[in-house]
Amino acid sequence: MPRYATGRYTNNPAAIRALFNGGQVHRDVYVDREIYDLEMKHLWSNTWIFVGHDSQVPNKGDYFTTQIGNQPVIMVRHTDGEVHVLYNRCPHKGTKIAIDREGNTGKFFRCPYHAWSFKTDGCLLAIPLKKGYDGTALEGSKNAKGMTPVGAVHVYRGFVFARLAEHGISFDDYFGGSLSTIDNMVDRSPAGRLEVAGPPLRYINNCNWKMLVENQTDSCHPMVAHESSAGTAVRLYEEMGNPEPRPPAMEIIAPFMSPYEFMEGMGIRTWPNGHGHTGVNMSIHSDYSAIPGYFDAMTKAYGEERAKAILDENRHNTVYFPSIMTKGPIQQVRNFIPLGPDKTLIESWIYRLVGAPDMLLARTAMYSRMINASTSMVAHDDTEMYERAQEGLTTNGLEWVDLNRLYTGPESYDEERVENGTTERQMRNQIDAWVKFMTVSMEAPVEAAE
Amino acid sequence: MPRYATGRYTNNPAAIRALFNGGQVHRDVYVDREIYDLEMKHLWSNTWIFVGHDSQVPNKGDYFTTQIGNQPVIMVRHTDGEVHVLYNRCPHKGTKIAIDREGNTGKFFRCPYHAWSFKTDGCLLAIPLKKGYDGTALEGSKNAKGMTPVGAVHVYRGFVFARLAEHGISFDDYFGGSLSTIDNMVDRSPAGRLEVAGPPLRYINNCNWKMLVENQTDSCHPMVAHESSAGTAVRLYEEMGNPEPRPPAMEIIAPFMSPYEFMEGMGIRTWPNGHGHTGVNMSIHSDYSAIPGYFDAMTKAYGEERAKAILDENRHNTVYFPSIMTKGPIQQVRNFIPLGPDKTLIESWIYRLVGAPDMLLARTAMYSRMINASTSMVAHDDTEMYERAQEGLTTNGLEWVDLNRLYTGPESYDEERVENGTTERQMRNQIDAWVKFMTVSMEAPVEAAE
Amino acid sequence: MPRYATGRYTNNPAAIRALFNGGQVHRDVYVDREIYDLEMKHLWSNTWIFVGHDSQVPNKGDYFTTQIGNQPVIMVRHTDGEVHVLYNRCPHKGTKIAIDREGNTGKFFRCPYHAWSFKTDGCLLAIPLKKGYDGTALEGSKNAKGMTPVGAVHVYRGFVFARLAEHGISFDDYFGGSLSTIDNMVDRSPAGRLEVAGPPLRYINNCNWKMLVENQTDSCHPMVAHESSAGTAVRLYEEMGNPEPRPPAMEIIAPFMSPYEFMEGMGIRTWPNGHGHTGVNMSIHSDYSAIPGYFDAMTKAYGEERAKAILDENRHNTVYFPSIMTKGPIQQVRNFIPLGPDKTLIESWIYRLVGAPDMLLARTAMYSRMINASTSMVAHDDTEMYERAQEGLTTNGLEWVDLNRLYTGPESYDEERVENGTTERQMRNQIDAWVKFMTVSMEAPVEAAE
Amino acid sequence: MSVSRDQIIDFIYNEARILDEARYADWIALWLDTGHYWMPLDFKQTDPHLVTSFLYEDFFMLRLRVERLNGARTFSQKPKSRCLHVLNRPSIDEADDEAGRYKVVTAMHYLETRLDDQLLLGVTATHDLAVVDGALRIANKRVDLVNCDAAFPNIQLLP
Amino acid sequence: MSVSRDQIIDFIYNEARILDEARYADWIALWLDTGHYWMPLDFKQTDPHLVTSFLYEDFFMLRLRVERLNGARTFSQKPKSRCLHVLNRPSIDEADDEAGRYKVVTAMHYLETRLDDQLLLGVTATHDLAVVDGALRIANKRVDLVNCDAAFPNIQLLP
Amino acid sequence: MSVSRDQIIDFIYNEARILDEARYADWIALWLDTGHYWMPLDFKQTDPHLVTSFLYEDFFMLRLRVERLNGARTFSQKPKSRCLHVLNRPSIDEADDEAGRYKVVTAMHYLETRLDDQLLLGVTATHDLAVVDGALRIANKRVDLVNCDAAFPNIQLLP
Ligand code: FES
Ligand code: FES
Ligand code: FES
Ligand SMILES: [Fe+3]
Ligand SMILES: [Fe+3]
Ligand SMILES: [Fe+3]
Repeated sequence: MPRYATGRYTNNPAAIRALFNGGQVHRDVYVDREIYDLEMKHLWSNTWIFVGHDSQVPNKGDYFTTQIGNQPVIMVRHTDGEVHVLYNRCPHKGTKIAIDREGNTGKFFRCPYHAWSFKTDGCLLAIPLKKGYDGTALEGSKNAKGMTPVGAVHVYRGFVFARLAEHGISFDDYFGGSLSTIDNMVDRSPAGRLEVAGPPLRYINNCNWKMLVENQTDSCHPMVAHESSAGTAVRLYEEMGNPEPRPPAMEIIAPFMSPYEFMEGMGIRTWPNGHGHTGVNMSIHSDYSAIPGYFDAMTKAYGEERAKAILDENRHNTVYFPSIMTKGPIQQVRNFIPLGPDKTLIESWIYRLVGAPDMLLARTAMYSRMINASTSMVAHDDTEMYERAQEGLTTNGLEWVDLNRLYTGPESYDEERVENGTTERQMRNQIDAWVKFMTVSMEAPVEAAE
Repeated sequence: MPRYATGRYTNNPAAIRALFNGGQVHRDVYVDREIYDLEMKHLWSNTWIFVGHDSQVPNKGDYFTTQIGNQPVIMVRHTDGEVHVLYNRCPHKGTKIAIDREGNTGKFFRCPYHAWSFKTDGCLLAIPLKKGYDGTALEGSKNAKGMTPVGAVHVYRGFVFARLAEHGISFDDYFGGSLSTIDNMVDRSPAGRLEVAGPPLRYINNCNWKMLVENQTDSCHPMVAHESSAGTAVRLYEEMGNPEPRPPAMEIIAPFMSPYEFMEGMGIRTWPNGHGHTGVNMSIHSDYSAIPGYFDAMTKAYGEERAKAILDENRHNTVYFPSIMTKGPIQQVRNFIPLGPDKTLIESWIYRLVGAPDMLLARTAMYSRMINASTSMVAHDDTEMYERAQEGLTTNGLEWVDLNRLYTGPESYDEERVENGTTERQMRNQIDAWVKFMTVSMEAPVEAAE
Repeated sequence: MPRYATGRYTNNPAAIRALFNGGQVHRDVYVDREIYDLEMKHLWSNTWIFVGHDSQVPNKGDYFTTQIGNQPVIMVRHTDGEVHVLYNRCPHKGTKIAIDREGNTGKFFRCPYHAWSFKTDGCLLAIPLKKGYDGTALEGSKNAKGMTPVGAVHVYRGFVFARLAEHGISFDDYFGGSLSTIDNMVDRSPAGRLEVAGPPLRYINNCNWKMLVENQTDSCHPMVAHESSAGTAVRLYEEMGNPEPRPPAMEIIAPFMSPYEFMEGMGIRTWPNGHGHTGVNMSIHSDYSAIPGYFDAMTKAYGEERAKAILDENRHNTVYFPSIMTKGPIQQVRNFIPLGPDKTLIESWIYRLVGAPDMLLARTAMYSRMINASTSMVAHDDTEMYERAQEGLTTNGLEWVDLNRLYTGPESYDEERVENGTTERQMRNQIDAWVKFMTVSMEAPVEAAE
Repeated sequence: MSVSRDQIIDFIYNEARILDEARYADWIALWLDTGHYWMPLDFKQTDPHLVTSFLYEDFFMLRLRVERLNGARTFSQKPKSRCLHVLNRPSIDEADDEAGRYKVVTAMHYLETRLDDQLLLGVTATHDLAVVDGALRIANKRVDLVNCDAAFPNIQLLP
Repeated sequence: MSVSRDQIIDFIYNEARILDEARYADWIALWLDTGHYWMPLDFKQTDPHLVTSFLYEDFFMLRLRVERLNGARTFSQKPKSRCLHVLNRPSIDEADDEAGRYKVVTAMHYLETRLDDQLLLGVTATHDLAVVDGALRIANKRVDLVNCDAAFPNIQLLP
Repeated sequence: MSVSRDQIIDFIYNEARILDEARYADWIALWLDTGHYWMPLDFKQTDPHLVTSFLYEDFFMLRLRVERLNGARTFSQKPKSRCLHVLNRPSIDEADDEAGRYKVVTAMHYLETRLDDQLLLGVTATHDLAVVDGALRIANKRVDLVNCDAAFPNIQLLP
């Protein structure tokens, strides 16, 4: 692919659509610089993106800095108790208001350059020597409003999502039934509440963000790519004569060796707009050992039947396209932050089930470091594949990526579907949504403006 | 902004003009790659850029290598005693003739690759096996002339400036009255001469060069951005019980805490073509302690009245747009060398006042390391702002930078003006000149040629 | 030059041709990003590029990973004993099949991500859960064929070359008489066979690949650029009183100080399509001391007359445009791998003359480390020139590189010619071929397709 | 059951060398099987359980890790990574000769390379050493990254 | 009033550790209030006054510097930088046991990090140590950057 | 004709410092004129002759190298490079006091800079030292790059 933009895709929805033929995707989707820039401008502006969890900002004035796509933003708890998401940019000369990962700013933000100050909802509060602006064009300009809020914010059971675009699809229409995974994760707290536990694991993969997102529901890779870690664990454990109690690694890592039959039976569910999950019927999380006292707490909170129902749900990975993957049995969110066509930052957060025994959080913490860190053997397996693919896709012998597994004809992604756990339907579902939200705003007047 | 050029600005003066509306500047001016490349091609070619000081090359054959915009050049003292500025490029295959920061090349330059040699005015001197070029097209080609000199060179009281473009505004028309600051700086030498003192402090800021240039006359930031250094110094000194003699830091750093009233009264003067200075009536340099023997030396040289007049001038920062900032009371030049839209190299030079006591040079040296180095606390304060702004400007919530302070209506920058010390008029003056010299050559035939 | 593409050259053969006027070359050929990308797409696809030596993959399943231009490929010995060259890219999701520099893959390649497997000629062998693709569009797609082979492969006396483009000039037509150098190098083995000896020296030069290729026949630079190493060696040896036996350095490095007369008499031969060599009549390799037992072995193998003929050939550097330089007397290949317009990876291989005394290999190994390594003094001399030129060419004072030496009028490069050893004809020959293979495919329908 | 100051310092240098030379069996042999290798995520982290970490490896995980490094299908180690430690002089912060327990703190710069990539990490290692049968063993090892809150690419070997 | 070779070496290692652990009050306490911390700009610079430097800090400046690092409005340290020194073995070049003055030269690699940025500097530190009331103190410290003529980004902490 | 452990260690540190200070005449004087400076190309390379290397320099080449570094027309050293070694504590792997031969292994991080460029290399040096006339000399020196198979820019000075 050319390393410079030929303007082949800008304002060209037809060219974008031509990148997906139903079963195969053109490699430009993963490697092209112009496509990446258009993703930032369209896809990541028109969709609902994960920002953080409201327990990261429990008190008024608490803030957290992150980015939505390539846009630096601040998530802050306003004096009215609401969570706001503001562009991290001073309306005077553009200075980032805060770059600490988190902190408390009190009743207002104060720009460190010339001390313009803003309420925690972004509204301009004060300017030193304000009289210097009397009768100037600042008054009435957008800059005078203060720090610009993003297009829309929605907090769902503690999880904060935002849409950069001022107008677009609503939160409920966008996520629809997929929210059931978040429900299940939160319901697993006897108090019906999660709390963030510590900072996220942060790691860099030198690949396109979609390679990570597609991998989340890729049920045909674990027994192959993870043989080095999971397979070796199983062998080692046997060589030791299967001692009890099993080392935790056997509970967390060994299931990655589950056979194809298991993966097929596990099932995959897809929802409209690119969302979906693996582990409909059971998952590699199904056999986790019971934690003393937990079921009692759940029963006390929900009654036995409901408690059972909540805990019987064993979803594996749920993708909230495009930005995160989350789980039910493990209270984790993996946040995919694009840094370039071939560079992605992953932040892996874990949460405490309020009212549940510490051991559940300990297991989540263990899962997270065993599977997600820069130092995780399982992550080494995956990263190796992503980065090899990013380089492999630059070859010109073949220009298409294949997603045909169990694709026997035209599919509608507007309906929720459950299929064989080895289908690549969820990957197709993502690309279908990708095309939709890349093109929906492509000819809107806002374009002309720029 | 797009990371690739959409060709929105190339040969499009109207689009360039649209980036400045009088009170606000579009962020593309600071972050866009195409704009940056056009700056190198137009603005930095059409204007007079600081190259160095002739005391860096006192003897025939002495040379100094630097760059004008993104163009590597050599400043050299020719055998006739004149200072020449040549592109650092061999006409044979392009080899840089010298990359030592400075040296003496004797009577001629010799290319290290195939030994073509050139007089110190660039003229081709000799080629080994010259007969190999008899009857070839080298003869008569521009390459046969030797090392190409830049468009024009002017030495003003020791300071060497150059214009890359062959034709364009003259030195005097370009700088006009602004030269009075250089005059004052040099007049402060009883001998009326400066001498460079040591190598420059060199530091990298990850921001656009204009953020540094604008900051030079930004009188509303010190008491805010430098509170951490200047404010702490004041507090610390008080805690110590204001001991005498004051630590030098109190003379150099503490004044950065001067109140708004002081800044307002200080005044700002602007000259046409983007030049201007702070400290018309007084400045943070006003209260520097007297240096024993200096006034006597000045009086001996100039007579008491004139000496007083020279020393009563206490200008703070003078911007010679676009490339440098200099001072009177402190013999320093801060040279802004653009390395990219978001990367700037700053070289901070200091000079000795020939005939004056060493203590003045010592103070200038102290000022330079306390305020300018990579290791300077005051510089840490500023750099943090520039780099935060560079990142903040990539947000799409607001596309304009505000320069409206004390801008109450259309201004003419063609006249010299003195205003309230807190106005942003000088920043507007710079952007006005920026538009002028970005567009003046935009439709010239030379364009078509490329 | 603009750092972004203005689309000045894409699909514009006239603009490409305008970059060479017979005696001078426009600097865009060396520094422009768009030109570089077009080189990868056209020049490096339409020409025959060095891949490796078949002794690197002696056994079935042996493979070696490298790149052709910017395309990652695998050279592998297939089960039928033939050497194949495949794009290093899995047809499923693009994963590189192998990134070990070399290894043995047995009877088939297996992708590490989902275990698709391929015969060593690239043909798809198996897919786990194959039934998942029944009736899908994978069948019949190019992906179903397996790993894509490059356009064409040719093994000449052990040296493996490939052409990425499916159609184009044949191997014989492309190299023609230039193959005589490879013949001589291989004939120097009594067994008529070479064997690779160890891994290559790998070094990075921050310059365009053509600066290295042009330097290979640049006979006017050694006595100048290498004076620091060769000249110092000669002086040092004299100071020591010319002791015998001579230090090896005197045999290897000292000849770089040979005078212009020697270089002129040495002669240069050019062949069509950009190939050529220095050292027609004699070379800096001529005076290498005889190795005991070698001539006997040669005579036994070839008869005395033929043996003499082979060893009397003392060619210096032969360029097989665009990718390698090789020698006869020294069994070495220098492989130029472009990494960007201003970055080149050089891999320097050495080979054993099968049946010849070890001392010849020892001398080749010595030559290689003394002349080619990142740690070689001689290489330091050259690299300094290339990298200075890369930067010097960005200056706008002169836009053309001069290749006029002994160019007295229109030349035909379609005929083999021998000329004065100091001519730059071979460099012109290369640029002539560059234009030819840059433009030959420029308007082919394949363009439209992309 | 005490050991000399030099023996302790030598032990620390020796462990680093064993890792640099990829002598993993020897390395495992340095450990007590009750030990943990802890690389905290949070600055000055105190709890290895309820806040996650880069590493908190029990003896099984450590064995798994070194086993994996040499596995035939460990694709992320084809080709292999290599590392080189350069240690500041170790400091024996606590010494209980009675109990034969020692706490040693060592700042080091850790270089890990693979193919053309190279990663430099600044780390501080804290070793809990125990004398068992007269020989020093690693009871626990904590490794703090100076920039623990930064984002990292793969770190495949062990500082 | 002399001290042992080991005490001197320990002092140098200890100072580096104090800086790495950001124990600035302790660090200031190591200094004689007449001392200067000098980081020359020029290669082999001899004059700290008439040629400028990266640093030529008197006691007031050093105190100001460490005060500032913890200031509530020190924006360039929100978030904070961290550093890690790895020292070559210090060399005691001059020892005057009479006067209790020692000159110690130490090559080191200095790593400074903030957020996702990391800077590696090669420096040579020259300590003038003085024994005062039986304790070693820093009379003067000179730090030479191996590439003093290079351009640097912010260096906010102290090698 | 034996020497103390400390003398050997001091010798290694001293050689690195001599290189850092570009005292090349002193450095040459450390060598026996029969010695070779070997920097292998291949990982764990055993043969310096039939496989090429980065360096396999006899005494003449070493003298040529240091001569060249100061040459008036050594353009690649105008301006000059500088380097700084930081050594792990050297380990005396073999000591034959009878013969006065010692084998010392030292891991180190080597920084080489020129203008605004900086290169960091991880290397392991193996010194063969010999006692001649009571003084230690370098009989041979081997330097292994941790990433010997990587591609490098110019390395102009000596680790
Ligand atoms: S940039 Fe924020 S107040 Fe000026
Ligand atoms: S490049 Fe300068 S003489 Fe050839
Ligand atoms: S990517 Fe190769 S098998 Fe899936
Ligand atoms: Fe996986
Ligand atoms: Fe400031
Ligand atoms: Fe050469």
